[in-house]
Order: sequence, then structure tokens, then C-alpha cells
Amino acid sequence: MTGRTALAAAAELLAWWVALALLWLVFISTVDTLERIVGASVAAIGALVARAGRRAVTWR
Amino acid sequence: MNGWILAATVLLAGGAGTALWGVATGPLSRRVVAQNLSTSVVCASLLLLAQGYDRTAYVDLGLLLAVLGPVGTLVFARLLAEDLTDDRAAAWGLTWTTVGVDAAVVVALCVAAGPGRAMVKLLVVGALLIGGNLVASRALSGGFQGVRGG
Amino acid sequence: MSRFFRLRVLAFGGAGLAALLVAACFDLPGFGGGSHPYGDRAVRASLARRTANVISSVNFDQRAYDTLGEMSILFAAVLGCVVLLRQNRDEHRDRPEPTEVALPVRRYALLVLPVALVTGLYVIAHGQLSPGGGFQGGVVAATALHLLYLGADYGALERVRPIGVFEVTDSLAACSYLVLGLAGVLAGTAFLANTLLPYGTFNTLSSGGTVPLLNAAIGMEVASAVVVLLARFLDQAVEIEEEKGS
Amino acid sequence: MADAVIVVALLLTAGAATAAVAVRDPARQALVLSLLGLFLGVVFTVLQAPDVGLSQLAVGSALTPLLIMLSVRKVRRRGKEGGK
Repeated sequence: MTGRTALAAAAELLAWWVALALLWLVFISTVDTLERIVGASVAAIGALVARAGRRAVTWR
Repeated sequence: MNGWILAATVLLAGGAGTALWGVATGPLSRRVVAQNLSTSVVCASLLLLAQGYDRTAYVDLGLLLAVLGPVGTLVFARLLAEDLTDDRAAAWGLTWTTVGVDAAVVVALCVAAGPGRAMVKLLVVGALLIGGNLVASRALSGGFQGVRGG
Repeated sequence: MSRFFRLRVLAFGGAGLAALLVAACFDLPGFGGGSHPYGDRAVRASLARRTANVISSVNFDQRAYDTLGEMSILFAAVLGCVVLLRQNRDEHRDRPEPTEVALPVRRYALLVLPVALVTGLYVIAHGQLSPGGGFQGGVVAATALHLLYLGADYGALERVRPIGVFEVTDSLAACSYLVLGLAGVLAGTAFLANTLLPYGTFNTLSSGGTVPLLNAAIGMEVASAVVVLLARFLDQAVEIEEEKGS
Repeated sequence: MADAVIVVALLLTAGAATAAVAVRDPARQALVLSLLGLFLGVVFTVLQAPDVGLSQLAVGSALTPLLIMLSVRKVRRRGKEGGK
């Protein structure tokens, strides 16, 4: 993996993470620290799966 | 009984009743279209019921259906693709009518909710519902080509 | 036994059942009455443990033992499917031909996959606060993964779905439910008693003692079980072929 | 009058259940069944049981149709191979 592809991967993951974390903040009703921690972890899982799915589809 | 519940009742009796009639009779192409439209109608009535009962937690039901309903239609579009190649299931007039109804319901609920987190959530549900409905309609009218074995 | 005789036996049994049901209907309490002896007690117990969603309190606190039984049923059902739908000796695997999917459908699948996953995890995490819980959220999260099959092809799904990992997760989640129950015994109270953890503040993510943890265990169990179950069905429907001439 | 929505939801459920029995082809039955799942979800909601409604919607909208349609596809493929 060259520096450029690593940068692209990081950008893709970060974009998904931000979008999904915002989605989590929209879903919940009251915000506190634990909600933020759980939301950040869930968004991280979602971002990893989003990238894995995108790579699996454009494999060929 | 308030106006929201009345609207949900009318929508269910009219829209969902029509969808039930469409899915139980006629050629396969008509049945899958009716199945797709039933998702939109039921999801809109669930959102109206959440407002009518004044329970914001009930919006989660609409959210779930807006995410999973189009997926269910994609299941049929994909696994019935061979049967649907002969008569394409295209009913864009009906699709755009439902999209209009859904958009009207979501806008009315947003006005009732006022600006805030609840309004953004309603808009997300509406976007998922309308986008899913359109994509599912596209999938039904020849979205899957050459499904052999896969 | 002749057809006529069998019909008469059926009519006799049906008439008896109908008569009993009608008789029972006359003794039913009125629709939507104000007296709910069980409901009042369940709500009181749930509020005492600061669980906002009473249904979650019933499922994972007051009747947690029943949920253990339900989880075992799902586990056993999936185990049975895995055994029944395995690849036989006279069958072989055939790579399916790739499918052409319209571009909007493929993009929709890729966009909604993470959104549906986050929705499922949201429903699991907020089981003790709003409608939902481990079962509902687990099903949504597992369905989300199969958007890859619907929006692309089975090969794409197989590349992101290591089936062995999901089988292990299924068993681990089932075990963790048991371990959480046994922790109550070790702490000196009863099996699955909700006395281990502080009850927290009402209507926050950490309220309800062990309810969120049991919820998460059930969510993991159901999500992995559904993925394993659908994997067997997909294998049979898409890949496994009988040998020619057998 | 306040129970009108409950009556409508129950009637829709009864209609969908009857149609699911009356339709004979398994693929078309799966279509009716997915509608039945939606209507059951509405019934549970109007009876103020959103947890059960959520379970019904989660299982009935995508998972059950997928399982049934995969089984239908397997049976059809086997029939084709046997016929050739």
C-alpha cells in the first residue's frame, strides 16, 4: 500500500465515520458522554463495514 | 381521536387496502408493484400514528420500515427477475403519486414537530423512504439483468 | 378410514373448538379496560430499577429466565439448519455467474448498508429506553449485511462475511448471557437476578443494571444466528448443485 | 369512533391472511405474506405494543421473504435439472 492509497482509505473511513456519527446524534433524544462514546464506536464499526462492502463490490 | 390518527386511518383504509387488492390479484408484475407501494403507505401511517399518539419513540417503527421495506422489495426484484423479464413491472405514475403522499406527510409532521432533532430525524426517515421507494421501483423495472444462478 | 369419516371427525373437533372459544369469549374482560393487575406490578418493578422501557425490564430482568429459553430455541434452530443444509457427498459447489445490477440499485445498497447497520445497533443499544431491543436490532443488523447480495452478487457478500467468525460469535454471545446469569449466583443472589450493577439514572444509556448487557448479548446472538442461517440458505439456493446423473 | 383505526388494521390483517391462504403459488404467497407482516406491525402499534410491532416489522419485511424466496429458487432449480 503506497502513501496515496493509504490516504484515500483514511479519507473514505473518516467521511463515513463523520456521517454515521451525525446520524447517531440525530437518532438519539438526550446527549451525554456515554451516548457519545457508544455512538463513536458504532460509527467506527459502520465505517469499516461500509469500506469493506465498497471494496468487495468493486473487486473485479 | 385527533386529526393525525384520522389521517392515518384514511391512508390505511385507502392506500393499504388498494395495495392488498393489488398484491392478491392480477399478474406478477402488478403484485410486486403493489408490495413496493404498501411499504410507503404503511410507513407514512406509522409516522402519522406516532404523532397522533404523541409518542416520539414510535418514530423508530417508521425508521425501521423505511430502512427494511425497500430491502424486502429488492429481495423480490432480485429473486423473481426471471419472471419479471417478460412483463416489466413499471408503474411510474403510481410511484410518483406515493412519493408525493410520503413527502406531504413528512413535511406536515416536520411543521408539527418544529425545528430540532426530531425534525431532522423525520427528514432522514423521509429521505430513506422516498429514495428506497424510487430505487426499488427502478429495480423492479429491469434492475437485474442476466440473473442466472446468482 | 374413508374421506367422509375423516371429514366428520374434523367437523366434530372443529365444532367443539368453536363452542369452547365462543364460551370463553363471554368471560373475557372488556376491550381496553382500566384494570391491569400484572401490568401495574410490572411497571412498578421496572420503575424501581429505573428501566424506562417496561417491556425490556420484563424481558431481561423480571422474566430473564424465559428469554434464556427463547435464545436457546433460536440457537438450537440455527444449529439444526446448519446440520440439515450442509453440503452432501453427492453435491458440488458451482460458482454462480455474476449478475448485472443497475447502477442506482448498487449505489443504494452500498449507501444503505452502513445506515441500516447503525440503525440496528441503535435499536440494540436503546432497548431499555425506547421500543426495541436485542432481537429487533440484531435482525436489522444482520439483514443490512445481505444488501451486498441484493445489490451486487453472492461473491461480494462472501468476501465480507467470514462465516466461521459469526458461528463463534453466536456461541460466545449465548455463553455470555449464561455467564451474566451465573455472576448473580456467585454474587450471592439468584440466577439472572438484576442486583449486580448500580441502576443508574433513569432514561440514560447506562440505566437498568444488567438489562443493557443482556440486551447486547441477545443482539449479538441474534445477529450472528441470522447471518449463519441465511448463509446456509444462500449456499443451498445459489451455490450447491446436485451431481449430474445422481 | 376512536377505535376506527384498530378496526381498519384488524380488517386489513384478516384480509391479508385470507389472501395468503387463497393464493396458491409460493412466490406470490410470499408477496402477500410480506403485506401481512406490515399490517400485523400496524395492529401491534395501534394496540400500543410497539416492541412487538418492531419485532414483526424487522422479521416480516425483509427476512421472511428472503428465506421463502431462497427456498423457492432452490426448489425451482432442482425441478429444472430433473426435467432436462
